[in-house]
Amino acid sequence: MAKDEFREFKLVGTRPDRPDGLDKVTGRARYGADISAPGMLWGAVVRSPHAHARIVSIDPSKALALDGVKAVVTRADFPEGLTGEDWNLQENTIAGERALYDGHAVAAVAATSKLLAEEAARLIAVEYEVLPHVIDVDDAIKPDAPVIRAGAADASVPEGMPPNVVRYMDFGRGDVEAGFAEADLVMERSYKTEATHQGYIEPHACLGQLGADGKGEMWVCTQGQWYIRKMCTAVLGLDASQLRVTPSEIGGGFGGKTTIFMEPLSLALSRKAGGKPVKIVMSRSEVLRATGPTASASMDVKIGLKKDGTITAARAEFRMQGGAFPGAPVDMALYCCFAPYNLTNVAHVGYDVLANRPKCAAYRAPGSPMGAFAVESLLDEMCRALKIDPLQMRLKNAVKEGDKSSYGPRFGSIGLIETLEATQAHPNLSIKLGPNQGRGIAAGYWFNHNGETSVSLAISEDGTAQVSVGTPDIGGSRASIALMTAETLGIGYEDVRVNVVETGALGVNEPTHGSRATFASGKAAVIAAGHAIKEMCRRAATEWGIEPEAVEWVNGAAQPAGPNAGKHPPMTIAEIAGKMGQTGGPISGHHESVPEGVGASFGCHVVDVEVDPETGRTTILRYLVVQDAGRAIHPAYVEGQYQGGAAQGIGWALNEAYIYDDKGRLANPVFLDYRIPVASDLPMIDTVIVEVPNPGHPYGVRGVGETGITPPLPAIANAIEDAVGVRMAHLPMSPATVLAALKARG
Amino acid sequence: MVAVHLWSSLTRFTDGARVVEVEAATVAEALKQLVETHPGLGPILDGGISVVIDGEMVPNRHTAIEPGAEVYLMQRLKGG
Amino acid sequence: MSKIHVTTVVNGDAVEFLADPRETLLDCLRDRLGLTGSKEGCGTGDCGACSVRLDGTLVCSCLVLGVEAEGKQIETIEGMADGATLHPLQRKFIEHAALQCGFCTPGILVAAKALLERNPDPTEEEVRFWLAGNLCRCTGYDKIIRAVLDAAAEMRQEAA
Amino acid sequence: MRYHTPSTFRDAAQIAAGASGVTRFLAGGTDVLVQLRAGAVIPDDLIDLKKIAGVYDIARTGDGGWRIGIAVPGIALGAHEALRAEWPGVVEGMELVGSTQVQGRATLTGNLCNGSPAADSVPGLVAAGASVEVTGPDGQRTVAVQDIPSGPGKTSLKPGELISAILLPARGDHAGDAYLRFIPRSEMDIAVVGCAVSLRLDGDTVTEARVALGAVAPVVKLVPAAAQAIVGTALDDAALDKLAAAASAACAPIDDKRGTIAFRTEVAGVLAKRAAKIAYSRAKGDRA
Repeated sequence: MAKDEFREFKLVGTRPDRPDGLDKVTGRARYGADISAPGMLWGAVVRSPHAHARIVSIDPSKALALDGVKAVVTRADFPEGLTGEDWNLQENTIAGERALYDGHAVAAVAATSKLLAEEAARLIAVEYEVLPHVIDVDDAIKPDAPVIRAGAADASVPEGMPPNVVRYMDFGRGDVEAGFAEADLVMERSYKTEATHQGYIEPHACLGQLGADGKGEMWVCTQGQWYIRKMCTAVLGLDASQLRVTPSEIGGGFGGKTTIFMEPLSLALSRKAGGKPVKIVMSRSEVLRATGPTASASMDVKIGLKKDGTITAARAEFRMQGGAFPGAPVDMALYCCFAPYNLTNVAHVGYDVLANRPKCAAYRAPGSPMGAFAVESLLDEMCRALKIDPLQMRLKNAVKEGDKSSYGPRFGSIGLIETLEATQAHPNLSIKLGPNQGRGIAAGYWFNHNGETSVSLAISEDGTAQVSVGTPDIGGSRASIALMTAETLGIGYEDVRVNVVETGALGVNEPTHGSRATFASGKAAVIAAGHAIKEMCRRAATEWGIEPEAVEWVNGAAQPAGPNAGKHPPMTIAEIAGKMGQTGGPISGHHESVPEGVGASFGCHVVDVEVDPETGRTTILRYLVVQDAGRAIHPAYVEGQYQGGAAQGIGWALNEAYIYDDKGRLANPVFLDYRIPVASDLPMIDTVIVEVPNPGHPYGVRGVGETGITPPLPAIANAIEDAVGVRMAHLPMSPATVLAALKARG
Repeated sequence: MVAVHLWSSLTRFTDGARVVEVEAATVAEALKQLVETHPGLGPILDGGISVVIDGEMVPNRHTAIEPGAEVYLMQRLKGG
Repeated sequence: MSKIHVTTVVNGDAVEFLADPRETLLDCLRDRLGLTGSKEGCGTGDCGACSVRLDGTLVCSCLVLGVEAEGKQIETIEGMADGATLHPLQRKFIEHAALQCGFCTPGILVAAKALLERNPDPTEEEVRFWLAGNLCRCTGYDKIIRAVLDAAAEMRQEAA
Repeated sequence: MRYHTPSTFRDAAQIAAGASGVTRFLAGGTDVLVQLRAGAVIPDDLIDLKKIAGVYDIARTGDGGWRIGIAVPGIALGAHEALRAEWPGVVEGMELVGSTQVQGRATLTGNLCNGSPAADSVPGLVAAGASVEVTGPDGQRTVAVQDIPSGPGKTSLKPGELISAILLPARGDHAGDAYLRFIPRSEMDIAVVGCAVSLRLDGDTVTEARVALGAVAPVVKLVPAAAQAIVGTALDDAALDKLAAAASAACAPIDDKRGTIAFRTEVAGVLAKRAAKIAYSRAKGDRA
């Protein structure tokens, strides 16, 4: 299908009501905790109160003595011999010899009511021998730090590195020292960011059932039902195809629901309780203590800049802890941190370090916000020192199509320059600021991702269409996929129903992650619709007695392609569909692939703040997000992604952080003290959708979900310096830290 | 010949070479040859990597590599 | 533990259920009455996803015991539309794309309805502070605030 | 857990006095239910006070003060125009407790009995010179509000005793009060520091003052030295600086997840100044 076929759109780019809107404003939509089953039990999880402890014994006898308690599981109920990431997942699901962080699951119990299960969990006696722990990444990387797991380092780690370093990487090109020598100004700074949580409002919830025959079912809130299937069956030693996983509506994920936590426990409890379904719903405190925060980071950056704004060389060394397991996104942070800039001399070094914290999960552009905080902060400080306009500096160094990325490969079509130009043109930049007010700017980047994708489309008897996708709808992807499908088929938006289906209904799909749902499922749906169109053209051709190639599809109908094909009135999709039983049977299309043609997305944010010099409080006065969407299929939900990403970044910048006490226990596992932005913290968030179409997608889509969380961290730090002249190098920039910086400056 | 660009810390396994030339028509062949000539890369490649050809992330190991193409190995990418 | 018999009115319908005195009103609505539109996001009164009206007052149903519902009138998201006719707030939320995942939406709608009954012409700031106890992690609140203000304007016009 | 709904305070006191396990009184429930749900405190006996007559009333007392029922939620307190006109600082302290939803339930009495040094409604009551009526198995007594908290999460109430009303004194003329707190966000946080100031003027001169600080010591603290700093002044800059210094000097805070010693000490002074200015302008007749 030629791209140019779609220059004029009927539906793409419009803002219809989302298909699941009615269910979601009436309370009918069913989320993870909203389903119950006949004979259902409730599960509860016993969690370690220690950051690091040997599990001496687990005595469930008092719990099992209660009437209505049906099963208790421990690690002994799980198979041995797993390796690699399967072992990590199993160990994180339920602790083996040692509890590795505060909140690590140690046992689980199923009972006939929620209250009874909670009471039984309190009665399971666990004896611990407390071991030394380590929390901070700079402490964890010391040679004499408590060892989280000997032998966890992979082949990338050279001999002689500290014991908690489990992955090491360095890469780059050119000669950074020569580059620094060419610069008019070379600066080197260190930065830190604390761990934050995705903070989805819906706690993890699942309803699992598993029989002694190894066949099971699960209802669960997840970004990816196939990931749940693959991971649960790996952890439990089952055949993947025997577990059927149905995704509920999902109350936010942001990457945090791309993995498993208590799901295998519900299956193990169910099997032990004779196959009765077991529902487990996490409390908020369990969510914060035991599910995917992001990594915390300690970063050194050195940059050389000429007076004309040219970056001559750049070097980044990042250390990140992602909990007690390998997987901190230090690689992604390094790849993204210099990505907006066309560099000749660049070097990156990264360490993935273990600490006694929960296993980090993906969080919106994993790694990119931390790296951007360091690099974009330093660039701003240097522009200030050389009196260079920070936007001009970025334009001067901005990457464009064909440039080599900082991490190696060349960029395809990208829209950074267009994004920076749109930023420059925005009226917010000419608003005058008052005392103690400041403006900050920063750029951000995310690759975007494709992933295994399987979509099936079927034409119904009345000429409407249903599309089955495997990517749960978190932020309006049903609407965008329906728009693209309807546009392709030439039918109405309301004539398409997009269903997010269970694992039994399609081939394997990766989750809704990597900003891929509208790109990948959308592209597959368009290709599937093309197959259905081809078939419908064939049916019309047969009816008319002409060659299929002589039929074209226009406005939802088959018609002869030119005068030589004969005079036949167009045959509409409804007419073709109505007769499909007599013309060869059902009409459908499907597509399976890892779709190529991912388009990266750059963004640029501008924030105006006011800082109270007496209390250190930062108020966001104005916020602007400019980002390349390729093409916005449903602009309202593109704006929603921009605004939501900015809000999460603002929270990360100002007030969100994992706070541990001296025993390594999470001190703030409630929304009262894990401070995500509330409605009164934020202004309206202005958006500009830049559209540099992605040639790798039939409608030009780039993923838009993730980039937006990246620039706020440095943009706000830059605005604070502009307002009150202090440079904040450690997130969060809470009132106490800003006030302390103001006092220290005197 | 196809030039495969490695990240620097892999040079421990390639006698210091950041770019390794291989005779390969597909991604799978390129990876196989890399491990044959530099066995130390085996565990890294098995651990999961992303292959980028001329700026395009190529998940399919059967993808053909045109002569003269620029091939990069990167840590495995996904998202949140 | 012995359960207590509770008689109450939910969305205009008389209902009764047996509650363990430790159970919250939210648990009773969801697990005893099958009204799962009210959500639990925190269990500590910090997120507002469980917002309901108790004798007209906006409360977090996770901070009310089920047994306290005895003899009261309760309104939940399930009672917000008038049959098939959506409340203007519900329509405006769809129209303005004021929801992404939709999990916080029922609580926000119930809270916003209580606001507009008290104050039919709120400022942006008043809406933001009234809804400060309703956490949304997806939207950055922008479209939520716009939807509430637009619904208020429409309702004022209808009333005039 | 046994759930009780006594119809008099005397009955409530007797149930509590006769109970052997963990007992909790239920007024608004916004602390009790959180602790119950978290499994932190699961009472053996829960005594719901909301069926007692008069607990939702706000009534003028014979001496021109106010008697506030123990179940009056923040939203009702805030809606009481006459009370707000006389004691805006007390009312705004209560209104800062939690969200709109929490305001539908949370009460002055519960906020006080929870024993938190950061309780937003308590500094205003202390600055106002408020007292509480305490009912026990053996009768009633009146206690100054500042004597109720005895440490974080602790009160001076004896077993079987409970608060049966909050009592505010008569406001009198040319007087005003104000409460300010500092939180990291704009809403929904626990006070990092709180400060209430109540004062009376003769012309432009402050003749009486009470200053109370929250979240800077194990209990809400009345700071006479801070009051002394502004009595006899027209709240000029020198007096405000002295007030701030006295407020900061009275702080004995801790470092915790919500704030640091240095920050609390510094900001206590900042808030004292700002609250004093508001109270002063209210005493002058401004209704903001």
